[in-house]
Amino acid sequence: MACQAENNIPINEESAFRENRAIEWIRIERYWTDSEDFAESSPQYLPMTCQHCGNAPCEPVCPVYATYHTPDGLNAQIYNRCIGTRYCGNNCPWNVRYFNYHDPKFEDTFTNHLNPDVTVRSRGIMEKCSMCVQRIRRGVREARYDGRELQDGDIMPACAQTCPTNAIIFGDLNNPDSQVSQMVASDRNYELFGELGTAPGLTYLAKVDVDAEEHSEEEEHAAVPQSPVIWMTVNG
Amino acid sequence: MAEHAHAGHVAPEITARQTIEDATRRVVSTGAKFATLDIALGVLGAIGLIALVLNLIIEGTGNREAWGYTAIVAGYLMSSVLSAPILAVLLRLTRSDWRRPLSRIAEIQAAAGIVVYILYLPLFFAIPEAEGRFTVWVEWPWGAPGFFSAVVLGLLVFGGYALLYISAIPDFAIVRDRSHDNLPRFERYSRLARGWYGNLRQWSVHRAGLGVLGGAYLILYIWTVSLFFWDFGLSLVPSWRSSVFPGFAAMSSLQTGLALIIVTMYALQRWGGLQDYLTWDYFWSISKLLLTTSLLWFYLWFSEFMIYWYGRKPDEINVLELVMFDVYGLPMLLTFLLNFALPLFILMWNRVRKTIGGPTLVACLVLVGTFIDRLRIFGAAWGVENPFAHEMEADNIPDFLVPSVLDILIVIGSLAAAAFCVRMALRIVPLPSIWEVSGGIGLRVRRQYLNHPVTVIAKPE
Amino acid sequence: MFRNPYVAYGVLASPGILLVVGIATFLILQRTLLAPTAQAAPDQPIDFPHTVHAGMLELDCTFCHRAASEEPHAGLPALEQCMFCHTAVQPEDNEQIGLLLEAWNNYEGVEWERVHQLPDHVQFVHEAHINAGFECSTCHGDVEEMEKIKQVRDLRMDDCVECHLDNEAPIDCTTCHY
Amino acid sequence: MQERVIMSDQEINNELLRSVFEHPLRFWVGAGVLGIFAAMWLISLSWLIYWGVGVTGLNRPVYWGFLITNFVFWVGISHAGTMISSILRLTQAEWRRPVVRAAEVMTVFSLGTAALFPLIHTGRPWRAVYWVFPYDFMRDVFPNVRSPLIWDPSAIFTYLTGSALFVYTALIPDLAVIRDRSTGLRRTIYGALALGWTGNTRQWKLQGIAGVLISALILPVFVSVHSIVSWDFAVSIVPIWHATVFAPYFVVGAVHSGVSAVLTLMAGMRWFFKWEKFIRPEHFDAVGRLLIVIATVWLYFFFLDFVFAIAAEETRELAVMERRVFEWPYWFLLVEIIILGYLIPVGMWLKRSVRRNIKLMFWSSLLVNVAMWSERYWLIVPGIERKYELKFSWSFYNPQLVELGLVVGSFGIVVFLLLMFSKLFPPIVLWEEKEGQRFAANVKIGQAVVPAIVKEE
Repeated sequence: MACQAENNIPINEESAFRENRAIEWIRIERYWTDSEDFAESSPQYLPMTCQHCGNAPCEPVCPVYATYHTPDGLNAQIYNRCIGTRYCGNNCPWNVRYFNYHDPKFEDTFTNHLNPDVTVRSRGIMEKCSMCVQRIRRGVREARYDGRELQDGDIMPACAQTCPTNAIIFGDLNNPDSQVSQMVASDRNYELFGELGTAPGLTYLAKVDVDAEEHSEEEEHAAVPQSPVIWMTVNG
Repeated sequence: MAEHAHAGHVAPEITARQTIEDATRRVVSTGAKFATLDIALGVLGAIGLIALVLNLIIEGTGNREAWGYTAIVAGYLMSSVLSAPILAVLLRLTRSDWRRPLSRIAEIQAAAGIVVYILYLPLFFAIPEAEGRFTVWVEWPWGAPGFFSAVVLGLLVFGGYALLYISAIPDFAIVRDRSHDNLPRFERYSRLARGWYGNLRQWSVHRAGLGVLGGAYLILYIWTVSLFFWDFGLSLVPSWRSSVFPGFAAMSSLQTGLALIIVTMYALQRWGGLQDYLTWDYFWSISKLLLTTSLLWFYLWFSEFMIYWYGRKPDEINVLELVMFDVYGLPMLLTFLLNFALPLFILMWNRVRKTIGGPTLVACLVLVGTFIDRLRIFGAAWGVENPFAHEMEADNIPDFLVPSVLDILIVIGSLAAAAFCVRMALRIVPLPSIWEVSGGIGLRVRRQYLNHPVTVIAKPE
Repeated sequence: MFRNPYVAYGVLASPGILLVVGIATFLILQRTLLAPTAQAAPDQPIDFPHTVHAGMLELDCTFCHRAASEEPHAGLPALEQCMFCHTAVQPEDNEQIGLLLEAWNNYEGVEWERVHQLPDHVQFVHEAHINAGFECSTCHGDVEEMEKIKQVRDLRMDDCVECHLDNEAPIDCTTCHY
Repeated sequence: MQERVIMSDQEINNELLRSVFEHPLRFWVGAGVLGIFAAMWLISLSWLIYWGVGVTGLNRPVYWGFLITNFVFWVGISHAGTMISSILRLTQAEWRRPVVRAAEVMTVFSLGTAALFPLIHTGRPWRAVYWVFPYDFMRDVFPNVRSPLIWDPSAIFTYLTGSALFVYTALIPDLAVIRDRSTGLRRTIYGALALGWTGNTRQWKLQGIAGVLISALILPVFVSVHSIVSWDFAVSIVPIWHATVFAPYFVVGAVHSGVSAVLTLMAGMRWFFKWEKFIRPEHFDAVGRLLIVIATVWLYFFFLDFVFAIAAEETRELAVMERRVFEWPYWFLLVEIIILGYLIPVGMWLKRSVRRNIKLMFWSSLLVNVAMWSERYWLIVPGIERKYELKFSWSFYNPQLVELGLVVGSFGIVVFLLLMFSKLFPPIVLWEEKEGQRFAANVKIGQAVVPAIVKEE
């Protein structure tokens, strides 16, 4: 919801979900543990958003550079460049690229609530999590006006800001003292589809289960994600 | 079909009688012209056999690396001697006229099939089971991969001999009929000719038999090469799953088969007294095929390379490192030059194709290139420590497979043995194929077309 | 001239002519499809004279466009802000100020016509440029001399990019497009 | 056995130019019916562009569907032209003569149609100017040459230019014939197009050189086009698509469907224009034999692709394979592909009497193309429906009416264009036929009279 509001994502109607066309820059995937007895199976949640791969499969296939890698390490989508071949969407293992099949519809009362810093995407283009690049730009600018280095907490994407349990953490991986750098160094850290070699900028921490004996192994789908990613060049 | 005789070249008029004389001379004559060569080849072949047995005793079948070079030379011989008859089959199917003096040369290579089979036997025991490793056999319960390969390879070797034999029956009959002065030979060839009199029914059965057998051989060959290269090459390398690879192997084998034929043609027209039969236009025709296969070689190779290189998955990059860039980088480069780049740049000139030396040179290059290529493929595969892992790790890329002394002896011995088999077959089977060549002579007339004298070649349906 | 009578026909389709026609078509298309973004200066509901405010009175741009140095969008002043001065400054004979007062008294807004129309997908951040020390006139021209505001600068993407290159500003796509 | 009829040049001209100079009722009916199909295509297109890609059955992650399938299919069909004319010209196969132009023209039209489909598929085709033209107007942002989607238009436009040139070079002498037989404006136009052809020795020599040169030069392009189309899929990391066999497999598949389409076209032309004297059973026989080989190679690659997908035993590939083999409609398509694409037609072609039966050849070649269309669909769509293990986003694809309209309409478009072409230019090359007559001779060998053909070198 925070993401929808921050990034001018149109309201997904029921039909959008039915047709598998809903646009949700971050979605919570729900999986059930394998169990015969329904009562014993429990849901596992996996937040899924653009992984901002360092070596992204979507980037080289775009014929017009509508998606490319920024010097900050973001995987950016340039809406006005996009022509809608949708190849990037095919080539994304995480299925986190969304296509605007229709023009976005906002309730009348909503139109004045749109974020002026984010383009409203029209029909026919791809979009995806931008890691709230408008917030990053603003944070960088403000730090520059103050003449200081960026610190943890200067920039926070909408999802990380809203999450009540701090399950999503954002920060500068280049800074060894940042919270994310320390968490990435943890044993629990893993990449989703790491074997593809895409170097995701977003990694997950495996869940530490309290019933330690049964589930001491890392479970891929039982994960508390944290999203560090961004090694940031402050002069930007 | 008629062919416009080229200006400045007058095809030597050969009569059917002359063909019979030429083809049977080698079979009839008792004095061996190249006895020393034959003996040397035989001795080398025997040494190779001994080395093979020694290797079996010393290394056993447990150590796969020790059998790498056996796999290499088996794959190489399979690609060359067993693929050569394909040309005869193909040209017969398309009813090309220029096959006539060539088809026997192609078929006679299959005489060395037995060497491939002998080399295969230890591999049968050395190859790990299919279950648990990545292979086309997908958890097949038993017999895969060794047993099935043994069966199809056996069929193929047998098919090669059958093709050679059936195609030679009419010629055996001719030898038989000309051997009334020599009783043992007469009896031998009577048995071989199986009561051939050349009546219409025999001919139609012969034709149908050759057609069916040839088609079967072609399919069997593609299948066997695919299978052998799958099981003994590709699937031993973890995460090397290139679906075009069997196609590549088959294509590369055809290329090698052609090259082998060209080299044999050269030898026969230079030292074998067939200069009237194997004139430049046969080299010209076959070198076009060689050029085509070289281009296809590159195309299929590139199809594989492209996908791996662009896909950039780490396990694929590791495979590329192993078989193309790092460990077997130099063999890859040499193969690329010898099998594609040089053939292309030499054979793309029509004037080169119209010589005898040009195609022969390229054929030699291809023969060497393919050997290096087999070294790359099987060397990489048999040097892998753990084919049961499904992915290759970057720090686990095997080293170059260095041959031991026994390996070198096996390689040399097998090649010599193969050559020896062909030499022996040459003493029994008339060459060129009398019925095909003289049949061609019957379909040929000289005619005047506008202002040119042309040779008209009729094409029977 | 032509010994071959059919050559005359053939000339019609000669590559040279095709080339000339092709180039001409291309040039015409390039000119028409890629016209500058600058529009004719629109009429505003109230003729706001920048010549008076910015010229004679020498008011600073940010006096009215307050957000320019702090926010991405320079912003238009609210009517309230006009009324800072115009509660006092109310010359009788100026009907334009009369329009302003009318709107103010009726609790209506003034629907200003937008002059500098950047496409939606461009995020031009005013604060960054002002804080980097650029004058407003760099892009907006000498508004103090304009009776009616018009766009003076091309403001197409290559214009932005060239300026960024000249000033060693980033030209990464996400600088402006997000 | 050749059923050649000896004809004079005059007769050949008269017969073959009938399509240009006569307007039988058949023509108008044909044009009308095909026009309806073409109109259907236009309506579907307008519908799609007006309402956007939302009217298709695409979703996330099934981003490519019918339109891309159709693109691949038509690029495939376009491979016949070069296969027939360039390879057969270089190898001097005599039976090429009546089919070369029809095949080449089909190449041009089907390739043009194919090229439209990716553009339509984006939903906003006017924006393709960034994509297709490697020219940047002012922003210093050039297309991304690393993307297969940039190789695509380059290859397709090269191929299109090449084939158009190919058609045109071969057309020049025929245009001169039409020019000489017409008057007024028509004479002027054809005269301009004939580029001053008088048929002297030098012109014929140049024409011959041009033909051989373009044939040789277009061959690499021919192979590259469908390879590149296949790489659109194969270089991606979608499990089933990422296969090294794709390039040769697609090319052979393309030739399979393309040559079958030529067969269909030959039968159609023979029936529609009553050219029994030119398009004879012996030609069907030859194409049929060629097709057996092509189909078998195709099956081999099909098999390789199939087996390797299973052999990987990766959850990813198996998930897609499970859908492809066991789930509706893909299991049905798989069976259909094998039966209609190989077993039935090749089984029929093996018999010589079938190869010489024009009706049977017509229907069997149609079967092949039905199968080949399904094959492309079967290859492309399931892969993205079951992409990777994140089952949460697995999806399905329900093609909608508008996509069907575009697909069916595209057939109408291509055939309509072919018909229009035959109205303007002779669809069988006049001079090739005449040359064929010159080179044919009945030779007496021994006691038999054998039809023989003199070959050039």
